[in-house]
Parts: sequence; C-alpha cells; structure tokens
Amino acid sequence: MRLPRKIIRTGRVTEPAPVDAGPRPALPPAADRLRGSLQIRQVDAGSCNGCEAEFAAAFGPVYDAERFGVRLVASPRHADALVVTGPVTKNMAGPLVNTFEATPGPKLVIALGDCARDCGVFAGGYGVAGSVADIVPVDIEIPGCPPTPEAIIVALRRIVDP
Amino acid sequence: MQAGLVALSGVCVALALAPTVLAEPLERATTVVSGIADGAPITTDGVYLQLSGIQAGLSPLLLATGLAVMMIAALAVVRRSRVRRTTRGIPAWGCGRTVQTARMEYTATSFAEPLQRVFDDVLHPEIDVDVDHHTESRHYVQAIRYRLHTRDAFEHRLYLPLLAVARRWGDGARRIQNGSIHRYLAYSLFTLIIVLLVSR
Amino acid sequence: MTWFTSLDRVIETTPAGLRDRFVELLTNGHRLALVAAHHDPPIDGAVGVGTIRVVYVMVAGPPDTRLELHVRLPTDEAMLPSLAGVSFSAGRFEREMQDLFGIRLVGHHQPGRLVLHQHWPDGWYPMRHDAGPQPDFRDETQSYPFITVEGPGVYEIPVGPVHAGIIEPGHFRFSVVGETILNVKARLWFVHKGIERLFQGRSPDGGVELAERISGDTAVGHSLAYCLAIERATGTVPPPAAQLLRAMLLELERLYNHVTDLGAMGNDVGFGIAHAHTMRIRERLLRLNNEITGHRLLRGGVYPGGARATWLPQASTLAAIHDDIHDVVEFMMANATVVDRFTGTAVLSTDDAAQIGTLGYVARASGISTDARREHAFADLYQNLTVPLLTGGDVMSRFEIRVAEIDASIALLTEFLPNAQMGEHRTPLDPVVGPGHGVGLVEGWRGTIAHRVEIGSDGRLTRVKIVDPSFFNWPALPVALAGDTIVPDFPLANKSFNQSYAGNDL
Amino acid sequence: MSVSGIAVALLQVALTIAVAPVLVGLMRKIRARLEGRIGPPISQPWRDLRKLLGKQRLVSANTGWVFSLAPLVLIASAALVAAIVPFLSTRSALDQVGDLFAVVYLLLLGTVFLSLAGLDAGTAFGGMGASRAMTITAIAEPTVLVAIFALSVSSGSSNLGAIVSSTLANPSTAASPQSLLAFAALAVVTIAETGRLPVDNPSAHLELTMIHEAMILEYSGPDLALLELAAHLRLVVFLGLLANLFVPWGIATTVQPLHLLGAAAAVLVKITVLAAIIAVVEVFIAKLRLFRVPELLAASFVLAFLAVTVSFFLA
Repeated sequence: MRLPRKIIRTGRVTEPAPVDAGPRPALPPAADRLRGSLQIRQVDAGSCNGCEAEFAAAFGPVYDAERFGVRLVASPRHADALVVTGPVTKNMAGPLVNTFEATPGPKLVIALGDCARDCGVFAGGYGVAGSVADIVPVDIEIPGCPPTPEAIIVALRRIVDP
Repeated sequence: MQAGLVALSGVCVALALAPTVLAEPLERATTVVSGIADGAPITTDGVYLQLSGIQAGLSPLLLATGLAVMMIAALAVVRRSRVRRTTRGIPAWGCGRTVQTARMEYTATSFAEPLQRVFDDVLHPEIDVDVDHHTESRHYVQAIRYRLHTRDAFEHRLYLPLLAVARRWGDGARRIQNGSIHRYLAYSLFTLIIVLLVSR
Repeated sequence: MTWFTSLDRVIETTPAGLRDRFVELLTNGHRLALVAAHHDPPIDGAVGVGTIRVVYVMVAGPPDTRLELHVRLPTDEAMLPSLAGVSFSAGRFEREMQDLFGIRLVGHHQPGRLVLHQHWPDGWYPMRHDAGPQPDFRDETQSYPFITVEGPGVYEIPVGPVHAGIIEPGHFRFSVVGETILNVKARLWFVHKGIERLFQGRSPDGGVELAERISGDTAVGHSLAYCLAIERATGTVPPPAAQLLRAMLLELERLYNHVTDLGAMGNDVGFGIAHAHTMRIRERLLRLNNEITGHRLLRGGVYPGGARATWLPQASTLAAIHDDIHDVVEFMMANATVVDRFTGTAVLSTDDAAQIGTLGYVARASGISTDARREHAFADLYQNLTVPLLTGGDVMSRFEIRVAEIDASIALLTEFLPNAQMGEHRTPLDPVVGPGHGVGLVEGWRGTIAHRVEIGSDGRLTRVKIVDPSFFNWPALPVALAGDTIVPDFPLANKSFNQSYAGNDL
Repeated sequence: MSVSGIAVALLQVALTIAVAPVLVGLMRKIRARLEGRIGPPISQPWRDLRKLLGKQRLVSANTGWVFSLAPLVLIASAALVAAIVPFLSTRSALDQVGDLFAVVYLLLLGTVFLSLAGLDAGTAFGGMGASRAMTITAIAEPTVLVAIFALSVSSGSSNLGAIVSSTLANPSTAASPQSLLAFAALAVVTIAETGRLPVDNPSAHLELTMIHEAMILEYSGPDLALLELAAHLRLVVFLGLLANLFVPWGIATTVQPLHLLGAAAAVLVKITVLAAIIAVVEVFIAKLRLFRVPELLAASFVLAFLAVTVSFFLA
C-alpha cells in the first residue's frame, strides 16, 4: 500500500491564503450575485500558455482556489465568469464572442495577464485582433506576465469573498 | 405512420396508469388456460393492486399523481426564482464555433454502437474501413469509407438452420410422395400390416 | 561573414535541381530541420518587387552537421516544386510558405491552406515585406474542408477551439461511429499571432522577450535556440560558465514540464491523486526556478552571449525531488486500471513516427533515437548523457520515457552542479558588421527546437524562423489514433503527446 | 393512507433534499483532504444551487419540450423515490404505492429523460453521453431486477416496508449469503447509475470522456440547479436504499416523532458512512476504459444471479 503511506506522509499541502494588500478596485454589480460561488470557464484567446500554467497552478493543491468556492466548469452554460488569456487573435475573436454569448448572466469577464490587458509583447502582430476589452466587455483585470498564482487567488477572492 | 405510433403509445400510457382495467379479463384467461382457479392472483380496489401469492402491492395511478405533484412543485420553485431573469434563446454550444451541420448530429447507428461492441461476440458485426491515400505517402488521405454489416444472429443461428431442416424434411417427403398410385397403395399395404402386427 | 557561420554550408540550387539535392541529402542521413522563406527587397534601391528566397536547413549528427539549400524564385512568379512526396514535413513547411509568402506549389498532394484560416483574405501574404494593409476578412462561417468519411451512421464530433479544461485552442474534427474513431483532423493555428514578423526590425537583445513567449512552457528552450542562432550569426562565443548555466536551465525546464505531464496523464484516466501530487512537486520546482532566475517559468536566464543565475539548488534538493517523483510513479504504476488505460492506447508505430518526422519524447517512445543534445550539442557537456529509448509507441511508452528523461535530467543537473557558478556570465555581442545568419538547435523538453535568424547590415533582425517540435509532431497524433482508439481515450492520448499550440501556431 | 403516513413521506423528501447537497459537499471535502487540499466548504453545493437559481436560463435553439421537461422529471422522480423508500419509518404512507420494482423504474425514468434531453439539443456531446448512459443502464438493468428478485424471494415480498420488516424480524438474514451477494450487486449498480468512479468521473471536465455531464452541457441557471440537485438526490436515494434494505436497524416501526428523530439520525449516519467510503475509495481508483465497464456490470450480474440461486436453495 504505497499510496496511503504517501498520503499520510504528505499531509496538507495547501498554504494559507495569500494576503490581499492592494487597494480593492470597485467590483461590477454582477459580482454581488456571485458571492460564495464562482464557476469559471477559461478561454485561451491567443496566449503563449504561460498564463495557463499559472492559472492551473492556482487550482493545484498548493493554492487550492476551490476552497474559496471557485470551480472550473466544462461548459460556458455552467459558468459565471470567463477568464480570458492572451491577446485575442483574429482566429479567436469569433470563438471568444460566441463563448461570451453562451454564458448566462449575471457574468463577469476577467482578463488574465498583460497580453489580455494590452496585448503585451504581441501588440502589432498581424494575427492579433486586439486586447480582450476590444472584443468583449472586461470587468476585472489581473496584471502580470504571467500573473502569479497568489495574484490570481487574490483577484478571485475579491469576487467570492468581498 | 405517426398516427399508429401515437395510438399505440396512448394505449401503453393508459394501461400504465390503470392496469386494473385489464386485471380481471387476464385473470379469467389465465384460469382457463392453466386450469388453476384457487383464488384471484391479483386483487384490486381500483387504486391499489395487490398480488395474492406474495405480499406485493402497487398503485400506478398514485405514482403518476405523485410524480405530477413533484414536477409542479419543482416548476414552482424554478418559476419563482426566475422572476428577474428572462429566458434567452441561443444556438447550441459548439465549443466556440457557430456552424453546426447535420453531420454533427448524433446518429442511430452511433447510439447503438457501444452496445453492439459489448455484444460483438454474439452479433459478429463486419466492419470495413477503406482508406485511399496518395501513392507517394500514406499520410495524404484522399477518401475514407466505412461499412458496417451486422448479420441478424437469430436469423443465422436459429431461423436459417430451422428452415434448412424443414427443407430437408420437405425434400425427403417429396421423394416419398411422387404421385404414383402404385406407391401409395404399397404404403397403405405396409401400414396395414404394421397396424395388424402391432394390434395383435 | 564570420568564421562561425561558415560551419553552416550553403548550397545554392535551382527550383529544377532542388528535389535531387534534397533527396540526396535525405538518403545521406540528413533530416529536414527547418524551411524558411524570405522576401528580399530589391537591392540598392533597384526597381521591382524583390525576390523570394527559400532556405532548407538539413542537419545530421553527431558530429554536428548542418547544410542549407537555397532556392531563389521571382516574386511575381514564385513557383516552387513540392517535396511533399519525399518528405511529409517538407509538405507542411511548403503550405506554410504558400499562405504567408504567396509561393505557389507545384505537385503538392494537399495544397490547401494551413496557417491562415478560411476567413483570411485571399491574395494577401502577411510575411511579404510589401504586404500592405490587411484587407477585410471574410465571414467566419467558411469552414476548413475536412475529409468527409462516407458510410452509414458516420457523424462528426467537433471539439474546440474552446475546450472544457485549461487547454490551448485547437479544433479537432472526429469522424466517428459510436465510440470508434474513423478519422481525426486537427485544425490548429487559432493562436497565430504573427510572432516571426514581430521579430523583424528588433535588435538581437530585443528579440529575447519574444523568444521567451513563443511557448510559455518552453521559455529556456526557445530563448536558447534563438540565442545560439544569434551567436552563430554574429560569431559570438559565450563563456563556458554561461553554457553550463544554460544546460542546467534547460534541464530544469524539462523537469517541471515532464513532472506535470505524468500527473496530467493520471488525471485524464480519473486518477486525480496523481495529479495533485505532481502539481505539488511542480510548484516546488517553479519556486526553485524563481530563486534561480527570478521568474517561475525560467525567463531572464538566457540572453545573447550569456546566461545568469541568482541562486543554485542543492544536490540534496534534487535528490529529494527525484525520490518524490518516483513515489508518485510507483503508486501510479501500482494501479491496475491506470496501467490498463495506458497500455496499448494510441500506438504510434516506428515507421509512422519516422515518416512523419517526429521529434522528442514522441519519437523516442516510438523507437526513434533523436536528441539534439547528442546530435547538435551547443557545448562540450553531454558526454554522460543517456538518451532513453522505447519502442512501444503507446501512451505507456510516452509515460515511461518521461520518467526515464526525468532521471536523466536530474543526473545531468547533479553532474553540472559542482562546476556551476552563480551570477552573470556574458560575452558582449560583437558590433555587427555586415549581414549574417545562423541556426540554433536545442533539445527542448518537447524535442528539437530550431531557430534560424538573419541579421541585416544595420545589426537589426531581418528574419527569424522558428520551428517548435510540435510543428513536426502534431500530425502524428491523428495517425496514432487511427488504429482502434475509442473517443473517450482521446484526451489521454492527446495529453501523452502534449504538443504546444502556441509554439506551433506562432 | 393515513395523514401521519403522508407526513412521514413528506418529511423524508424534505430531509433528503436538505441532506443531499451537503453529502456531496462532504464527499468533495474528503477527496480534497486526501489530496492534501483544504477543499471547498461542505455547504458549497448549496451555495452553487442558490446562485444557479438566480441565473439566466438559456435555451438552445432546435431543442423541444423534452429539453424543458427533463429536469422536472429527473428531480420529481428522485423526490418521489425519496418519499417511498423507508428511510425513517416502515409505515410510510406510500409503501403500498410503489414496491421495489416501481422505485427502480422511477429512477430509470429519470435516466431515460436525461438521455432524451442529451439527444434533444442535437449536439455530438449530448448524443454521446446519452448513448453511453443508455449502454450502461441497459447492462445494469438485469442486475437490478435479479438482485431485487433475490431479496423478494427471501423476504416473501417486493414491498420495501415488508423487506425491511422481515430483516428486522430475522436479523440473521442480513448476513445471509444471498443478502450479501445482492448487496454487492446493487452497490456496483449504484456506482454506475450515480456516475461515480470507476464508471464516470464526477470531478473531470473533458467533453469526450464524460457521461453524465455530457448530457447536461446545454443546461444553465435554474434548469441546471434542478439537474444538479436531482443528481445529488439520486445519490442519496441509492445510498439510503442500500443502507436500509440491508442494514435496516434504527428505522422506526411507528410514526411517533421521537422514533422518527432517532430513525433520521440512524439513516444519516448510515448514508454518511457509505458516502465517505465511496469518497475514500474513489481516491484510490482510476476510471475504467469505457468498454471495461460492461465487464464490471457483468460481474455484478453474476453476483445477483448467485444471490437468486442461493436464496432458492436456502429458502
């Protein structure tokens, strides 16, 4: 029985929640109704996959975003928030809009990472259609290239646990 | 065709809700066939059904009523909470794409395929996948064709052998009775002798 | 031109002579590493639209051998005889050039669009220097012409570009009967941003931030390939201490990515506990990365002419991570269901892997021994390298090869540690005189990465061609599935390949 | 049908609805803890449901009445079963309304409607989920019937109240071979029908591997809330059925409030223990290859068949 021993020896991996030190920006009204339960559909609209790596880490055992009532879901129909990464490419602009349309209100759009906010180093690429805000209305921005899992947790907690 | 289906399903629903209607005629029929008439196997008071052999009861009518009540209750909860939220029609979710074609709709063949796979030892489906590719490289595919043929197991394992046996019998019978009066007279004679020998 | 670039022998050839030279090199044991088209403006202010130049980089090793075939075509009549019949990967490079440079292909079996989606305008070639403003896009309902599988009851499952997990965008079209996959086609390039064009006009140092973001999980692999190419083009020789640090960063990158994949494959068969443990180990590695380079994804460690590290791990830390990983591997392999799901799933035969030109662990799990650390070593560091090789070609082989590579990486790191020095180690780039070009080949964690740079007389980048191993490996996935894989095994099969979308799409 | 009997039935429904989401929350918590995580609070499923009820309802184009009806049928059938099954007292008013066969087919009605809803939207995923669910159900059904038959033979009745009373009267039957075999068979079916590992993975979100979730991909808002709650209810009902059929002790044989309170505590403990066992076991096992699932179900059928055989010999 190797696995039981590993489980016992590993113990709890999750670390205490990162402290939210920064100034709290005003939240959109839709966030009021998502207190305590936030289901997320992540959309890679052109990212280099660095943001995906850190977003996945935020849901890993060390940061455990799920403990705050945040969960990843399979369909935008089940989602309350879209987490969009990357500059929006010309090929992903349509799918992004479709995903936004397929999400029932009240809903939030979270632009994750510098590219999502202002196209980052990819600004001016002939395949880039614009930042996320150029394509769908953005409610919350998380800066960083890529944002650290701590930053992601802090931003998500502001929604579920204001 | 649809009218027939609707009528049949209507009868099914009616029987499901009030099987007691048929309980008595069925009972009489079974009594006649089996010859056993020691009390009614099913007793009913119109709402409940009771088996008399073992302790078992059922009330389809009340079950249906209960189901309807629960559904109305659920609907009421949903409706109440939906006051501020309107229903919005929207294309089916296509993973971000908008174009859904008829080819993306699930097919009956596909619906049955998993079961067919599970019972492939019985059904013996014959599957062919032909792939045409360029002569220079097999990784440039030009066309793919799929063929599935399932032989009916009952037909092949039961009906056809039975028919074959019957045909052999028939062939034998044809040889025996070929229309000759003499031969029939001979049969009669032999039969008579056998009957006499047996009855002696 | 410097002495260094003369290592890359250039053979000028004509469109008519191309095929023979190419086949000759292939039969001599060379591999096609990269094809780059260039649109050269007219020289010295001459009138005209310039010429199209196509460069084929053929490599072999060891010893490290690189040859370049150069073909020139007139811009207005750019017709290129196709090599698709003799090299599958050449056929894909050709379609890429067709889309981006407007090169017409002669004799290609499937000359359809590859990089540009159907809604991009016709006749506009974004990589030409005189491309001009972008015309209007067409309606997005225009769909890629997928092969229609004929037969009763066949239907298509469209998956993506928006997936259910945290997965990069790509569209997969399955032709299916029930659960049986008859055909799969991957439609990629959803995240095509035009990175190669963004490099143009930057200084060599200014290209690093882009190179690090070609594929976020391969920051070291790509930035190193880029830097090696720049150094070849400019004749710069980085100090040995920098080369050692680079080699260490490369292994650290392999380590955190391979570990993640092991658990992710477990997760795809519903064995979430394996994923939880590998995510924990991965976090430990990412924090180690952060200490070493100041960035969790190892950015900032490699730059033209040098490398830096602000901290170095203890050998005991590496040993502890090694044991931790092996605990996880052990309990995964003790689970009969996991072993059953991995074994025999999505088999890529050695023959197919060779014909498609696969690289990295995908190739090594299918019996093809390839490793740029051995064939194109950038420094004299890899005498004790072990290149594991398996022949099964199934998911299990791709799992086991990763485990073996993790062991090899930790062995290398432990070997390098005593000689490694913290701090900055850099040879300043020579002030560039005259134009130059160079190729960088690096064994990234997914396989061999190839960059080819050209630097203009003003010291600015005029062309950077990037090839992630995913470009070679993506076509292998549908081939591996075509056997008797069932639909619910696809996510596992895909994860066992784990190709980069960003690195492929550029 | 007495008033007190109806009250017991309604009490059972209310209790099940209140407990089901918490139980699922508990199972997620156990998994999280074993994975070294803290995990969401146990009340998280309730929070999710409350939020879903306040969300917009999206109706996919090309869907018909089945799409709107399915969530109602699913939750109503699960709730009705919760009313019939003797969780609290053997004197539930509905005991004579439906026997064990009726209960199983009510649950099956929900499965069928969910599959129809999956097909209704006309998407590939929905159809795929429906086909898989029906394949599993088709193979699981014979097991259920044969296992129930074994129980009915040994207790002389197919009515739940009677089976439970019979076990209470002869405690030794609970440990009889036929009872244990039938329990094992029904346990496998429970796992399959509630979409737990190793048949379906409730915590993975990959379109191509899903069974249950593939059928509900198109639902949103209140409809989704109903479907989620129904899934939670079905789990509790299945577990409660298993618990009280085979280990009925603690159940009230009257309708006195104090006895009912004790019975509620007893059944909660039993269900929680079963749920905890499932949650722990799920951490240690992986999901079977789709076409190994029929092998698992075939094994459960063999168990059920043995149960019947044994019950005839020992009768």
